[in-house]
Amino acid sequence: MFKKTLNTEDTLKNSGLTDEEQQLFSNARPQAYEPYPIKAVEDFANWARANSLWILAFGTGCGAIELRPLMTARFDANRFGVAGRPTPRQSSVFVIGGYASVKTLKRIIRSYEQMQGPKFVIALGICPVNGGMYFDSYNTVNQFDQYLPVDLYITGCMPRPEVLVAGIMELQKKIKAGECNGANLYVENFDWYKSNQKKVIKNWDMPDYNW
Amino acid sequence: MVATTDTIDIFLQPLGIYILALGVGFLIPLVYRVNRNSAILVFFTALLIMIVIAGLNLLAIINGASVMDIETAGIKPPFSINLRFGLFEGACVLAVNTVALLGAWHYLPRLKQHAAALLLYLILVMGINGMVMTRDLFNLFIFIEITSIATYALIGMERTAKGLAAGFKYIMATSIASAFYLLGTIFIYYQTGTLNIDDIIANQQLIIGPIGFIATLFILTGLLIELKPYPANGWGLDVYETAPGGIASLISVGVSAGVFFALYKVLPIMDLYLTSIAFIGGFTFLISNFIGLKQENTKRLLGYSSIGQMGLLTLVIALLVQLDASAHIPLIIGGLFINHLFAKAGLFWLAAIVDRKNIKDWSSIAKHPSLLILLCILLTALVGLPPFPGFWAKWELVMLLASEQLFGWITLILIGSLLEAVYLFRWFSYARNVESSESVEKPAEVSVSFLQQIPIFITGLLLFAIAYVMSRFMNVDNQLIYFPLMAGFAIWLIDRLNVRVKSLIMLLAVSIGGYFLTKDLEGINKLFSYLLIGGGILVSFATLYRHDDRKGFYPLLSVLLLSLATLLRAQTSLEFFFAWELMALSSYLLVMLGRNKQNCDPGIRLGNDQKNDQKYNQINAIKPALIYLLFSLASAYFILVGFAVSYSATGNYFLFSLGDSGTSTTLAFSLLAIGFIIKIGGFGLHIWLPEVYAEADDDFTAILSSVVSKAGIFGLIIIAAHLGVRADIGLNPAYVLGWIGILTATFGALMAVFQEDIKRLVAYSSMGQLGYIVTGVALMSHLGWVSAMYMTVNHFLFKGILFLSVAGVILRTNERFMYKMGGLIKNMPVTFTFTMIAIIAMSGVPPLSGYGGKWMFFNALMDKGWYWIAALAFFSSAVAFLYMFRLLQTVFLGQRKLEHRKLREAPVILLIPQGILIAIIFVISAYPKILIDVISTAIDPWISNTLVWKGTAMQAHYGYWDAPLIMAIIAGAWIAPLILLLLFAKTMKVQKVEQFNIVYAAERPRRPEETHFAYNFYAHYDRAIGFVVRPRATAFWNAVIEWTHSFAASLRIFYNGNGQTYALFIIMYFVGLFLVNGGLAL
Amino acid sequence: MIVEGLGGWLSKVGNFSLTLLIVTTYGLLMGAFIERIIAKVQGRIGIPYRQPFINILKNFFKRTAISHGVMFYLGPVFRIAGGIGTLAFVPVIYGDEMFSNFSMAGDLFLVIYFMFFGQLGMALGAGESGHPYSAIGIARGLSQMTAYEIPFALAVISIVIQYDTLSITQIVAAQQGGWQNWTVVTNWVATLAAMLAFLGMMGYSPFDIFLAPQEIPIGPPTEFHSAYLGLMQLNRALFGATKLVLFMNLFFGGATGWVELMIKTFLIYMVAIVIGVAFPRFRVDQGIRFFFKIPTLIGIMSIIYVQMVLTS
Amino acid sequence: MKDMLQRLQRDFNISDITERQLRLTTFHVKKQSAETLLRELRDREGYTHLNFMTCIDYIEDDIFTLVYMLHNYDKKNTLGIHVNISRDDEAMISIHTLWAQAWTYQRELREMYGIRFPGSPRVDEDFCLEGWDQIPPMRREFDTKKFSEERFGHRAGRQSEQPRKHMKVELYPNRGGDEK
Repeated sequence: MFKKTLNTEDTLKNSGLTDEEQQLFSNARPQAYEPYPIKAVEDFANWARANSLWILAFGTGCGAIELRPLMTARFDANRFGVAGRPTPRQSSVFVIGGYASVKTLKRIIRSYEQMQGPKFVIALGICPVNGGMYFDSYNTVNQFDQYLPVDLYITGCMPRPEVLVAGIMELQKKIKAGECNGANLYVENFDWYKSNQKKVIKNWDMPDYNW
Repeated sequence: MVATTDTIDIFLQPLGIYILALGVGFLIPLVYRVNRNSAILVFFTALLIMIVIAGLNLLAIINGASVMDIETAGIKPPFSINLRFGLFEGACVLAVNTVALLGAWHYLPRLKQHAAALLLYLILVMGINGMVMTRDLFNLFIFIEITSIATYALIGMERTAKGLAAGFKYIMATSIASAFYLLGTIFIYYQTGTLNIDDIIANQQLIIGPIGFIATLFILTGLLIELKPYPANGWGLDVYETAPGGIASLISVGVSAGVFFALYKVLPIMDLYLTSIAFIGGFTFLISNFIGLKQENTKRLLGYSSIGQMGLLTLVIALLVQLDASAHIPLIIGGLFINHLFAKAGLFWLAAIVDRKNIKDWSSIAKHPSLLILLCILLTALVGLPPFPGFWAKWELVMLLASEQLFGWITLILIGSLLEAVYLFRWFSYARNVESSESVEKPAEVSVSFLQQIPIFITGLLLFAIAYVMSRFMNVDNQLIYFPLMAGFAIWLIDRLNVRVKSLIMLLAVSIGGYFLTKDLEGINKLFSYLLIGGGILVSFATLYRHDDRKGFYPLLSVLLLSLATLLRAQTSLEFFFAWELMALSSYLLVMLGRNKQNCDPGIRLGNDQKNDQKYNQINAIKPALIYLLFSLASAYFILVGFAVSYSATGNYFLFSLGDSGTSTTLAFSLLAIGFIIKIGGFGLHIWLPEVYAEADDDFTAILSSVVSKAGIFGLIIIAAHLGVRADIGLNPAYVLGWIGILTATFGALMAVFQEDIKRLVAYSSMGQLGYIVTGVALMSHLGWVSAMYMTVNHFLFKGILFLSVAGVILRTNERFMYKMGGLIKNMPVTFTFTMIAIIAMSGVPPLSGYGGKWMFFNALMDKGWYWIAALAFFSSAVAFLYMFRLLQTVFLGQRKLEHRKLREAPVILLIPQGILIAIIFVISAYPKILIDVISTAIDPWISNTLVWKGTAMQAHYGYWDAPLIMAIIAGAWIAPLILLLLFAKTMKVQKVEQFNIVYAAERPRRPEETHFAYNFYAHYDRAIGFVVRPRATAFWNAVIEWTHSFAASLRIFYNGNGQTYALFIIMYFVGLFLVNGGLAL
Repeated sequence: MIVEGLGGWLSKVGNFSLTLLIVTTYGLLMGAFIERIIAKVQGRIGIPYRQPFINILKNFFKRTAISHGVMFYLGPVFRIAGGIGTLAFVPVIYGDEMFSNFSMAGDLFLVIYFMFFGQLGMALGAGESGHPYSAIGIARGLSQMTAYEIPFALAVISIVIQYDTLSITQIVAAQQGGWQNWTVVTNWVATLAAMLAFLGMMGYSPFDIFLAPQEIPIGPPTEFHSAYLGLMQLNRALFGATKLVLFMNLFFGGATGWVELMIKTFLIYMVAIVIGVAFPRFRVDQGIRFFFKIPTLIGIMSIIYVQMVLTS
Repeated sequence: MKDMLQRLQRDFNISDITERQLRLTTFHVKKQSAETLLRELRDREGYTHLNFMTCIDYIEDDIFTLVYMLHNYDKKNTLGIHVNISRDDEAMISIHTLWAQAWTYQRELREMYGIRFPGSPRVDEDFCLEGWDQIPPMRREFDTKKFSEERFGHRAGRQSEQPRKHMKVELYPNRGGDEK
């Protein structure tokens, strides 16, 4: 699936930036992390991660409206350790709320890269899968997983919060099983992802990896 | 042979002066025709011989010869005219003749063009000599006329329309005055039948009734008019303005001296008018100095100063005669007179050779060090700063007046002196003002030959010499008080050496000198000697970081530091005051050496117009320096009066007897406290402080704040010790002092919060922190004083570090506005660390040294029951966090500017003193007992020790404090989580990122300037409570200045330049005097 | 001798570690409990009790992190050192040598001043991250702190006058012997002023603008994550609980056992919570002005009250 | 209203006056007199509020029709001013001098239709699309489907149904999608 289309030098070029700006951004490549050497520790860690899912409060599309009821009395995702977090540095789950326009995609990438691993992506709705009703739009991406690794899809247009809750529980299961390693996948196929991203984002004026 | 000696002896009698003047005078036109140069030679020889005659005779009198009465025409008085040559006459004649000689030298280029000019000059000098020496009323009239005519003729030599008009007004006015005088003489003669002054004095009971009244009034008016009293003096000012410098100086000092002496002679028959004379003198002194404020014409300004000084002399002589204190005449009148004579003459000559009409154009001498130094010396002398004669005279005068309880006059004299200092030093400020390159009208450089400066230089030397002689009479430790000046002079001699060499020599000299000066001190003085001298040298070491030449900096710095040492050593209030004034003067000059990037109007408007400053980037130390001097002088005058009050009660100058002031204690304490609080920058009187700290050189600001400000604290503790504890004054002044202190702390902190300029921020912070110390001193308890001293030491430590690190930051970034910096921690980690530690020490957060001070302070406040002050102290120390964080955040943290990415760490020379101070902070923090024991020992003689130690813990009535244990616990609490974090960091991949790698709401930062939150950092705080810190004090003082200037302007309405009006004023002046003295009742 | 002394200190450190553990755990549990109560009010179930622990664990189990520099790294360390130190200087259980911690090192004044330690260090750490929101949050937080410091200082002065001591242990001792001896009864004016200051101190609504979760993403800690955040969360529980213990000691008679401590601190905490859920947020200048008005007035009255009524 | 329209007809030669709804009237005006007309309406007639401005692409007639929607608060009615501009010379006078907020609309129209508004502030900056490198997407000659497939790709396995037909099948599987 992943074809290397960019060079794999150790440093990024940050070529979208001017010379002056290049010294203001880090140009280090992201690195993959190994599981803890002790299996029990890794399992325990995964259990903790699964039970403390902090969702980045970034409504990226129409599906963002489905995230709000999660915290209400009816759905109460707090029960599962889900909480909203306004800064990507502290979040562990990124819910792509439906369609992702090119302009938003740029911000999604930036925010995703600023999250600290392990981090998980839930793609909500049909649009991230194949464009959905926006399949022929001039500014909506059709296959979201070309640009960021997705750990879980919740399809539908629009999936109701119940489905979202079910999806979150599904994600927890996957995390506990140690199957969610999207962050590493992204790092390992970094060049492929980058070339895809740059193919659609034409004014790339941010660093190649947003630390 | 014997006959020759006799002849010489006879010739060298005072009468020789006249013979010489007349003889040579009429010889000169002859010689002039033959050879011009010989005429000049003859002229100078004559003047020189006059000096020799006066000098030899004066020496004889000082050595015990009797007063010489010279009879003329071989008949005894009263039937013939006689002259007297006593001590006063001799001194006066010698001084006048010296000035005349120097003036002739100065004025030679013009004088030598006419034989008549040489002749007139000699006649004029002779006339003055005559006025001084004659004892005959009518003869006196003749000499006055001779002088007037000669003066008029000399003025007329300048053939300008204005000059001629002025000359005409002069002759008109003096004629009217002479007419008055002559009428008076006639009436006196009518009543007493004699013209001899001694006879008249002996028979003054004959001068009675309306005729006697009118007679004396006429004589008085005639003489007073010649002294140019306000408002009948417009003609005199015109003369000063238009007459050439050589002549103006002679009129100002010579003629006035003669007339003044004449007045002195006839004073014994003026008993009736003494009060009037005093008022006239005082009024003239005050008003002239007021008007001087508005003056920009150099010579007219000097004229006002002259008239003012003569007014002061008139006032003082009348008071002295009234008080029957003629024993003080030599020191007070002599001192004031000589001071005025030489300084004013020198200034007139300087004004003449520089030849800049408007004082604003004097910046053309800014590059002439010799002229600047001369100007500075003469102005300093004229204002009465040490070591010049005026200083001693002023001291004596104030002490005398205080002991007679004449505080009204003291106030008048000091206000007048302050006003005079304002316009004189404003002039100096203009002269010091280096023009910027953009300035449109750049005044041409003056070219002055060395020869031209010699007369002025000689007057300067004479002033020093006379001052030294005077100080011999003042019962002070000469070697002690002159030591700083000597050292400064010595350093000045090597000022041309390499900056490194001379600075090291200076440091060495000050160390040795300071050591010997302070080695046998004890108690509080010893403690302060560590701070002021040791600390001063340590902080001064940092001045080495600059590579530029810094002419004048090191001599002045050595004077400053050593005057601090003499301040500590002072045994008497006079020595203390001398050292205090010397300190003020040297620090003023040092401030003035500060940055001068652009010229600005050094008018004395106050205030930090930050918006404007930013806009024009005006950085200029001249205006703040002037304000600094004024506040220093005001502070010194308060201290002077305070000492005087104490002296009036105790009768001696010793500091240790301050406590015996009895009922005057409260007044003395209050006055002295106000004086010191001005120096510390207390609430309401602080406005000078931020500007001075901001504009002085960065390294000198460190010295100012960490060292020099402690002198004020020292003074406060000294007076609190002597006056507060021993005399057990009531609680009230101390309580007020406590409030002033805490308000200073609160408002200093609040003001600091809203500053954009880093130096202003630190300056306000310094002021605020000193506020706690003032309150600590005001507590008058052992714990209070220990806390005050502890905080003093701490203030020295953290302010030294802060100002030096700020100096480093400014050096590297070349910026002062904090929002233009940011992120410097990456470039200057050491400076950041030092600053951070200093700030923690300042804030009072445990475990560093600030906590101890705050803890003791709070406990002492609670002990005393000053709860409201304690609450405010809490609040202000919380507010302090705001500006402390702002300093660190906006300068060192946040976003670094692109142009700052390549900056280097501050120079090592700046870091070394900071490092030493940091080490001391840590030692004191971990084990404060070593410091507190020293402090406690110093304080114990004054207040009984109340400290309780339990192991390492200190116990107070309320609380307890175990510094080493706290240090250990906090270290443990800090290290444990650090280890935890390091352990977990091992399990992560930690990436070091750059400054723009921040969460920015999914966008990216564009420019560091936009991303750095720094400008108007506490806008919300300003919105909430900013209204309490609107610069009210500044507005108030500006209003005072504005009002004073308008008042001064309104006083000038009498001077319309019209001769008729002036004549009318003179007549009306007489009528006024007549009415005021009860003429109608007769 | 030395060994004996060392042993004494070691046991003290051990005792303190135990206190630290209990207080931190209690603080975390109480946080969860409060969350659950709020959830119940809103008709939800709310987080499980273990949730705060899991959150902290998760943060420590993060595998990547970034660092903006040394000060950024040290910020959380300063923060939690402030929490631990503050607890160390507060005696937790009255009459129990084991849980009086290191209160012999300093008095109430030390505790109040040491509270700033963590804030200052944290502020510097956040500052180095270079994020403008951090600086804004800190500027707001510090300003608000100066404001609530006034009524708090007045209240503290009032009770110091009342009990004639700065020692927390003695202040607690003076309140023993029944609820009628508690400061809240004997000096209710000071308690009122202090509890108003307490609202600001706890950072709940209406005084939570410096955290402002939406506008300036959670304020100062915007850039902190993984283990840094873990430390800060630990501190939040620990420091919050310590503040509660301090208030309990000063105004509510202290505690002679852990159960009493938990009940009292919980009730004190509920004051902030109830007011927090009931009132909307103040803007920062409004908050500052609020503290300068009525709470300050009450504080002033408390001193007058002590002087006029209690000590006359 | 009628008077006003008549006057406008006389002064500005407006045409196609249509009363679309009770309080909505539209008419056409020539491109060169449009700005003067708008100014007249704003200053004299009380149409002080610019509701919006937009554009319709009549590719068949080779014109763009710009629509300015103005509202009068006193009369509570709305005017739609239609201005036809040629697709060959797709430029229009900027009206940001009349309504400051118009620059936003004009920037959008510039991006989406490529209509030029000389002098309008920031008109050439990106508005919604960042780094757009094709012909303006709202022009009807732009084939979005083709563009989308080229740039965003097409996920294999996607199949599009006609909704009505598909739902019939879904709802009534037994009857083969027949409602009856």
